[in-house]
Amino acid sequence: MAVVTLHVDGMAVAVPAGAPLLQALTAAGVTLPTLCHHPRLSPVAACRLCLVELEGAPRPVPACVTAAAEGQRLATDTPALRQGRRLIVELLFAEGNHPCAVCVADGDCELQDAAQRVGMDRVTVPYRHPPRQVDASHPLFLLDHHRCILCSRCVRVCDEIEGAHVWAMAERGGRTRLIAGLDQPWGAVDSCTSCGKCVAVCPTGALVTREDVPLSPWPGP
Amino acid sequence: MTAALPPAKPRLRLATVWLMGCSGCHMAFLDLDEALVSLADRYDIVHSPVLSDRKVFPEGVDVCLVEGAVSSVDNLAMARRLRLRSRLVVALGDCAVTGNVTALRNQHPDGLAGVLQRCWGQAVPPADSPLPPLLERVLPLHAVIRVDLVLPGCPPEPGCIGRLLASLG
Amino acid sequence: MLIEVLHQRQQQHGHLSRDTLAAVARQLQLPPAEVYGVASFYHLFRLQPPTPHRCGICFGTACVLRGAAALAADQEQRLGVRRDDPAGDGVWSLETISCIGACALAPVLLIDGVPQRTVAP
Amino acid sequence: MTPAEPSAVLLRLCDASGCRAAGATALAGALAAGLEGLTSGGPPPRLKPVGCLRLCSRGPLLAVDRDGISTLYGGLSPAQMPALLALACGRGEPAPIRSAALAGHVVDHRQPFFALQRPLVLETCGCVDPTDLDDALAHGAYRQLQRLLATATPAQVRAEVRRSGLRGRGGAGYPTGLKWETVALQPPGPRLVVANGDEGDPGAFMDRSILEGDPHRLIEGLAIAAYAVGARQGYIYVRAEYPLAIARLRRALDQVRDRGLLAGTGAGSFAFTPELRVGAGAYVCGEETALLASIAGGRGIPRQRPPFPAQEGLGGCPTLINNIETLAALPALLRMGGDAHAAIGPPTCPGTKVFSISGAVVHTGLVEVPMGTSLRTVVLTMAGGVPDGTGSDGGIKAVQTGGPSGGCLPASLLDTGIDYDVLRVLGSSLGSGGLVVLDHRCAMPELARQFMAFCAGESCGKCVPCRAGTVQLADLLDQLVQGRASAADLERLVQLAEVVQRTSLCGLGQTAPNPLFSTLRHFRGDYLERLQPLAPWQS
Repeated sequence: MAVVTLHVDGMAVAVPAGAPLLQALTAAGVTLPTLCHHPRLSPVAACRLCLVELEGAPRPVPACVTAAAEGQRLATDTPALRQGRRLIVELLFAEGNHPCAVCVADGDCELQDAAQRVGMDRVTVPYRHPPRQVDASHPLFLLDHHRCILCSRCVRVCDEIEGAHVWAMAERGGRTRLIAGLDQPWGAVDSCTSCGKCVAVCPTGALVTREDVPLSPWPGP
Repeated sequence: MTAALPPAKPRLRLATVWLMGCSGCHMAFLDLDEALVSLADRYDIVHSPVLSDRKVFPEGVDVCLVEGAVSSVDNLAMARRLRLRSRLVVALGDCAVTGNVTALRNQHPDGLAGVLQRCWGQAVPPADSPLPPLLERVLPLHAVIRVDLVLPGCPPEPGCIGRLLASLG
Repeated sequence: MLIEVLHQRQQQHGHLSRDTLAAVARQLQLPPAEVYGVASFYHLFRLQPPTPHRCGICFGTACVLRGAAALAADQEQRLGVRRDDPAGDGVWSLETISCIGACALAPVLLIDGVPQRTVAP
Repeated sequence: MTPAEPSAVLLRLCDASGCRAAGATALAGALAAGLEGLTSGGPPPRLKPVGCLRLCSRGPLLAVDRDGISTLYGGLSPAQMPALLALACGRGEPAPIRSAALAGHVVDHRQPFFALQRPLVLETCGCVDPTDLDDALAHGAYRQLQRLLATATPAQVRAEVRRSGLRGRGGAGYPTGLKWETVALQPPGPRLVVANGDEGDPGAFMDRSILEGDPHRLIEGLAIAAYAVGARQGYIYVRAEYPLAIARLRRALDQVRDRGLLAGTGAGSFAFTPELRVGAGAYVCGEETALLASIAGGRGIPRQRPPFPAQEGLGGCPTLINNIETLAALPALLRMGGDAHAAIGPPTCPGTKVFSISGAVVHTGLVEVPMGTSLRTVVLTMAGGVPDGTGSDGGIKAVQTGGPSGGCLPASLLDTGIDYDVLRVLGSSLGSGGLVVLDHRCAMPELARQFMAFCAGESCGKCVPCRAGTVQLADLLDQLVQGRASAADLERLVQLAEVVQRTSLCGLGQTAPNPLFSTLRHFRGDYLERLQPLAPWQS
């Protein structure tokens, strides 16, 4: 295996050639907030929180999909990157409905963690407060669209690992939303195996285990 | 003996304001319990729904803690007034910082009219009722006035409020 | 092939109903969610039955400069429908469309897909 | 334009979308009926539907070729049919131009709008019947392809294109030859070529005109590209908003398939099968990776580059993606040779460029001029400036170039020679070639808001800054336009726009703030006059 040496914020680290830059960051002890990235899923570079500055590149590159190469010089904590990360997290908070105080994921939420990490003391863009829905049709799980940040981890885990293809993104732009089946209630989608992987990978409280039903007995597929 | 003492710091004028919120942040403030007494060494409480009887927001406030979001015309007027009369404004708690639960009504697809209909049905208060008219949207404090400090939490930890005031004093 | 098939089905049925989408998913052996995701992504796929008549207003730059917004507002009034509400009043609907490149005729108004020469109100 | 058959009178009727919308179809019907009813002897005049005759604002347009002289008429309706026929049959006035009934309809084709054009891409657009393969062949279609297949190796074709200095006409201005090399030099395996006809910039209709007027030129160009990079399969992606272009292209593809024109033996055996793919209404599909996703039948969602499509495209194969105009430039380029092409226009950006001119100008339409021609020449001399415009700048306030990813150049920069690099330095971009002329009634913040709303509506929704940021920017601009924003809000707006520009995944988000930035740079006053003072409780 070819190994390459690169510099992360001035620190030299060695990683396998072609490995994602995130691996180099880890080796250098740098952790950046990530929301769409999941180590077991294909990367999509959508949340733009892991952007780093790569010497010679015209614009910042996402560390989750950019391949490590010999001699690269990365900066992970410049004022421009900090400003970008903070605003992106603000945009997410403003885009959905995220009153942490009344969220089941409060204290166990990657979005909340990211906000703390980037020092978001307040959201400076106007909150949009979109009218969204809650899908409580599944016997075991709940989908609260208000808390969905459209990271697509659930779509990918269902496609790539479970193979049930329950989820997809529908529409586009600011109207993009997560759908189950043909835009059906989740509980009505037969291909769902109730495996719970989507719930496990959800970074926020959008997909959660229902607390009003006991986990057993197993209701059967 | 007296020469050894540091010069006495000037006492600070503290106000607390309750906009649209559940009063939980003020309860958290009161939960400072005996620590409130030591705060009294540093602060004069010049306006507060829980620790003062003064109805009019005074001039020359040093620190103003603001609980709640801005939901009504009165809230808005009060927010502007307190800003003009305070040196340091602190958004206290999630409603003031983010809108929080108070702002959930913004999600109604028909806006304020839909909210009133939902709450009051046929009995929507007439326009000339003495109730303060609601704003179309609930806003966090920093959306309407300049805010110097934020102390989030629902409610914030009493200890945090105490440390904040101690550090300012 | 999915987009071609969706075009075909829409031509046949006027729109893409849930049943149609389910049938397409079965036919092409694609996950229904993916089929819906694609159909809802593109502007020109209609997921609801179209009104018998449709009024389109081009929102290209030349049209906007020559009063497309006023034209749209005027048509909203005249037809009594909301812009980009596919249900319209049951007979007419009003949609804003992307530039069709007939900039010489700006502002362009299309009646049932046919560009009309028009003047801003 | 020389008539194809000097002996017979030829009526070339513009049958492109623009003229159709202006009533060309009714005129065509009337002319056809009139011709049928002709009783007099002599060779009957021939009515020929052709592609764009350029001056869309005078549509419907008809060119009458008689005795080696072409006369152009505009603003016609069936009422002029008898006079036109009389003229065509030689029974009118001796000089067609003096026909009283047509006096108001004569379009002087010696005026700068026509005289300054340098048609290469459009050399047969307007002459050739876009539905007739034989006519296209008579005008030289597929001759370069056949010549190259017989005499040149793919590497030689690539070298010629590299030497020509041709740069991609889609907007980025990337050197075409270099892109071809990148695809050709990938490890062995299948390659694909794609013609990008998802022309979505508002105010741009160059590609549509090429497809409607001369589809075989595009097919020939694509086939040449396929030969040069070693592809056997390709796609032509056309936006669904162009039904006429799609119909003509589909027909043209059937024709070449039936005749087996895209195959040959020579330096290497070659057989190429292009397929048509029709979009479904998504601006973002003009972005290369979104385009490929859409061709594959999925949502038009871009992905992070690298890898570039030239390395890993459709089905993982190296895929060459060129814009319609780029490909349509190839036949003429290869006929004249790379060096001759490189001698046209500025050395860094040679060749000709097709522009669609619209907005506040006298002459709306299509022009092809050498790169480096000044904006003044194009929008003032050729297009006539603002109607009733006065002053040395003809009443022009600015020229919008490059659509939602471009910007606005003020009248003070009218002497700028148009090319990719110069416009970029000035904070705009050439884009695909739409020029929208703005007069002094146009308020720049409103224009910026319009483009931002466009981008918000066309964002694919994948990456956060573009999905959520453009929506916020459009709202902030809305507030500003309505006079409800302060200087602090404007500062905030710029900050957010910078983040969207810097962090978005694809070109759509990265360039969405361009109209805002360029109008702020050149027309700051338009913004400042709308700001409201900061209230005392905000400061």
